Amino acid sequence: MSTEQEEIGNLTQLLQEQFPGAVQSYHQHRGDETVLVERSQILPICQFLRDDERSKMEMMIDLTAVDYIKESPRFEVVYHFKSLSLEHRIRVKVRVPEEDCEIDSIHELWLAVDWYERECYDMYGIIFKNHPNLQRILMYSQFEGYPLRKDYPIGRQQPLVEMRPVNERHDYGEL
Amino acid sequence: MNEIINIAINILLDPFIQTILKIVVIIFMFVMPLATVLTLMERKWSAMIQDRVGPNRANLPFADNFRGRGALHIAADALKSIFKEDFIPRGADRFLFTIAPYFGFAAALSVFAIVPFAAPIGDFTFQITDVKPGLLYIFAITSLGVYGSVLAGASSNSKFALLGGTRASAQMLSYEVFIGISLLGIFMVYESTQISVIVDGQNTYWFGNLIPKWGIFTQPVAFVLFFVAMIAETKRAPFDAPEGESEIVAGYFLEYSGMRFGAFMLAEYIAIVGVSVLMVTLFLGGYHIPWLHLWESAPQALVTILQILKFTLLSVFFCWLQLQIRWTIPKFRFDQTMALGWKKMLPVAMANVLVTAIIILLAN
Amino acid sequence: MEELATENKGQNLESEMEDQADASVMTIEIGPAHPAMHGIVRFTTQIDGEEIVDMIPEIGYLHRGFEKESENSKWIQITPYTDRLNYVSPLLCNIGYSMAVEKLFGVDAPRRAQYTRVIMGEISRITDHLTCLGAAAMEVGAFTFFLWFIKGREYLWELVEEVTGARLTTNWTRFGGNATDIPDGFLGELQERLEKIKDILRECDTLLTRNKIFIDRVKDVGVLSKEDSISFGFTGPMLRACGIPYDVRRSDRYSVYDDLDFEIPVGSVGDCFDRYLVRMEEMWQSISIIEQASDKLPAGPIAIDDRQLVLPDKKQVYGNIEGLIDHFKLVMEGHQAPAGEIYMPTEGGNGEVGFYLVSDGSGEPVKCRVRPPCFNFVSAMPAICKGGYVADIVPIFGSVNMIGGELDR
Amino acid sequence: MGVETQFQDGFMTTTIDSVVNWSRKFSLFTYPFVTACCGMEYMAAACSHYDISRFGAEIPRFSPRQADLLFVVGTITHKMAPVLKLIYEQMPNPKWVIAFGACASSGGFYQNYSVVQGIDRVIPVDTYIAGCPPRPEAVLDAIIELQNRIQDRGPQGISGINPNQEEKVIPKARESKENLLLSRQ
Repeated sequence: MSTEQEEIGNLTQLLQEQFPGAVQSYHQHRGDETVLVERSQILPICQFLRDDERSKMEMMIDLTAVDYIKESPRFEVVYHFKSLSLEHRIRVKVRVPEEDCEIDSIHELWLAVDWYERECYDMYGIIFKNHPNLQRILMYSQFEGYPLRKDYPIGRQQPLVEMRPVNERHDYGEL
Repeated sequence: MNEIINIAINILLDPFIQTILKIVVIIFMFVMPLATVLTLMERKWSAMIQDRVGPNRANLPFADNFRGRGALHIAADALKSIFKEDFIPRGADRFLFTIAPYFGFAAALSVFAIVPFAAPIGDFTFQITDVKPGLLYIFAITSLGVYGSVLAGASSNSKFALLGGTRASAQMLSYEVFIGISLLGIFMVYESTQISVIVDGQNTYWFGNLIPKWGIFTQPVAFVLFFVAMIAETKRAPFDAPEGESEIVAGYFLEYSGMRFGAFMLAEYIAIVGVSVLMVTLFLGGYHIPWLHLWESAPQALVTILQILKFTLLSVFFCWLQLQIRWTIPKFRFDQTMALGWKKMLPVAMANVLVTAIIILLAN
Repeated sequence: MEELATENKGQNLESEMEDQADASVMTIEIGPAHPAMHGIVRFTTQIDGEEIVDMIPEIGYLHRGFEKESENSKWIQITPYTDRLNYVSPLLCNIGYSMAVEKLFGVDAPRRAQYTRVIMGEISRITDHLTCLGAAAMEVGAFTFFLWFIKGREYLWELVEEVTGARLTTNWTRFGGNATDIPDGFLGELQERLEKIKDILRECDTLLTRNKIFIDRVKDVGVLSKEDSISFGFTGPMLRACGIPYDVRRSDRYSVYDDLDFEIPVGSVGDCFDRYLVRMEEMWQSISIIEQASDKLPAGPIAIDDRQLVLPDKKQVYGNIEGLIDHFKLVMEGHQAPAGEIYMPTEGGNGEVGFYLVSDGSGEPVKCRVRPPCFNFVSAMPAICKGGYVADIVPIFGSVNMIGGELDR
Repeated sequence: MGVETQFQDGFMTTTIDSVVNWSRKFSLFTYPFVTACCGMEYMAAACSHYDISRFGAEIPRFSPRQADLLFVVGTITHKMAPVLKLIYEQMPNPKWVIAFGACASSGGFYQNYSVVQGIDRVIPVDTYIAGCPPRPEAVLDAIIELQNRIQDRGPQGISGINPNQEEKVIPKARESKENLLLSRQ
């Protein structure tokens, strides 16, 4: 990881030139070009990545978040972009603190973003500002809490219908 | 003793009693058995097409586990439907909901009233009634079948059923038009709407005794059109958009359970038999066996039996053909069904009428 | 049936829609318990007569918490969960996940393992397309076609069972190799089965591809423009049907696909018929890939010799203290993945299946995310369906090949 | 339904009962509530190789009103549970339920916030099929098992018309799983 970390990728360089100070760190672990950028700059950076001739990211591949519960800022929103014409990828990451859990929505740039942001909100509670329809998508609206946060216990269920008691569940009949 | 026999004969000669007996015999000896066997045939034949075995496990435990290659599944289905809870959904119109299934049922059965099964012997006809309007009666009756679907869809208090009902009404009403127009040629060729006249007209020959004047030879285009239109009228695949299993679940009979659902199913199979019977009657010479009139010394009883046999066999063939079509091709989208009718079948049917008229004029 | 869904007042969609609704528009709930929805998607659809005015998809009915379970499991314990992501082609997800972890470790599986992975993966791709096309055809009424395809799938599953021990949920790959090698005589049998599949494909081709009714149902139905498809993040057959030859097997050159010669079929318009043709052609290409790979299959081990990754031989475990310790440590502590994060894209049955793994150096993943191709397709359903007929939902949804496990995870 | 409730037990009624039950067991119209992976094996069981139709159970009726047998195929999540319950309630009596596969029977290996730990927490179940997913042979076995049950007990099955029947005290074995789930909180 050490040597890879120090190499700077073409796109990273491009971003550093275009948005001085916005790139907080970068690495190329196992060949995946990665940049960690400033939270406020995410919308212009994504716009640039999509429109610039040298990056041409036509496709938003994936959007998710990671919960580093012991670190601060706690959350990291991760974007994966892919350029079909230039055949390269980039991973853009943004740190989001727990107390101010907001980030600009980039739904205007790619049509796919809409649902991915909703899912991210559903699972982590990260609010995407200006998103047109930020509602739960995988869980039901009555669900409380954000299941993929590390402090949500895996076994805590919130049933919608009354659960039949365990002891009346089986009739072994003629056994 | 003789008096009793005389009274019995007198009763039997009474036309009213005769008609009742004919109805009973035709429905219970011909239509119902064929329709019920069709339900099994459908399952077995589709299984054969699809490389499967099909139902074969229903057995009679007291009779040496007799299975009859799955024939008993018919009995199981029927009996189960009777004992299934009869459910009327909340908000449904109870009266219409209850009577709707029997409209289609009655309409499907009424077709058999004017179909002759064999040549008349003296005054006795093998036909329940030979009304003058003949085919017009069939048009009237098949329209009645629409009510079954529409009322079922409208009274169920379910949106999918309503969609199915509207689709069914649109489809059946438009295809009635094509049924009518495709048969105009038949009227012209045989110069009557009465079934017995049409059937007898098919017993004449071209070129001496070479080719019988069957409907299929005199009106080949009408044969195809009528068959297609009738399949659409019975709402069978590929025209099963009203009950389109994949988009509106079960269509107009979505909310029906138990015996009422069974009535819809049975009506469908009776309608299949009805289509087959009409095809044979109108286009394949009815009960007439071609060139049989050359054998002048034929005994009357044998001829009648042969005629009934020919009629039945050809009907079964058409039933089979409909099953084969059902399991081979995909189904139309609803608007395509309508487009096929109005944009393709209507012009062809009109042209057919025109050409027929011109040929008849020239021939005379 | 629409009662079913209204019961679950998910996102207050109904009230929202009712506000906009005018008199001629009817709102129907298609799904989740609907024959054409494969059980788990709900479309709140507004229709004007037979035409679709608006549509709101609602997913999540099969959200089984893949990511949460992964974060609470060891690396190797995640493999069975990946089987159940895309349950129509489980091996492709298996392989994708194992390759992702191998990328995280910085190792490569041996050549033989790679080749067998390619063979099994392509078998899986064929079963995926067979199921997809069969189900799609069934929903437009060609039931016989469906049963014939499932018959073909059955031939292949029996092969899969011979190698992996399971028909569907295989759990076959390991980090740095595979659990089992292919058995003796497998290649011969594979060839026989492929011939049968070819017969079925030819038969169905004559039955369906030039069938007027089928073409009417699918041609020019469900068209989405090239630009929108890209923006929606379409991958796999859906994108290729639009005419864009994007295939992860080619563009990212993973595994041994570089040594193999295959074409990427593309469509022209991007309608349901193109998707059907693309999938049909892909099956032929997969057959050709399998044939080439079995010809080139090298001898050698099926797993790398690295005690950090691969369980030792049972002989070693029972006869040798070092083997026993290695075994114990791997089983009890799990694989000690180095810290770091990687994204590994692979070509699944539906498109790009990518695994994004984050490790902090302990035995358990911090994050194991799978990039679901179906997610994008379903999010694009309103855009595709608007203006079409209600009956068009069926072939469109069939051609999308939505797989619940992958969509909701 | 009908006969069973209207007469006292006697030779006639038991004979009629057994005939009616015979018809029920060979005419199982199924409602496949397919959600997940097990659906693939359900397909396999329904298709040519294994052919569930031999038992008279091949006709899938996607309207619950017309179905006798509810096949719950695959994982049921908490989001899906109300739908499942509604479908079950929409089915007319007599009705039977088969839990198809590990997830439907017990939640399988998904013990987390979103998965119902067995559909018997939501609706009564007659027959459970083990396996993840079960092989088609297991499905056929379950159908035969259910048919025997219908012949012997008629609609008085667990999910049949008489839910108030005497229920036996249940072994405590399954509780351990609940405890496990609690411990994961």
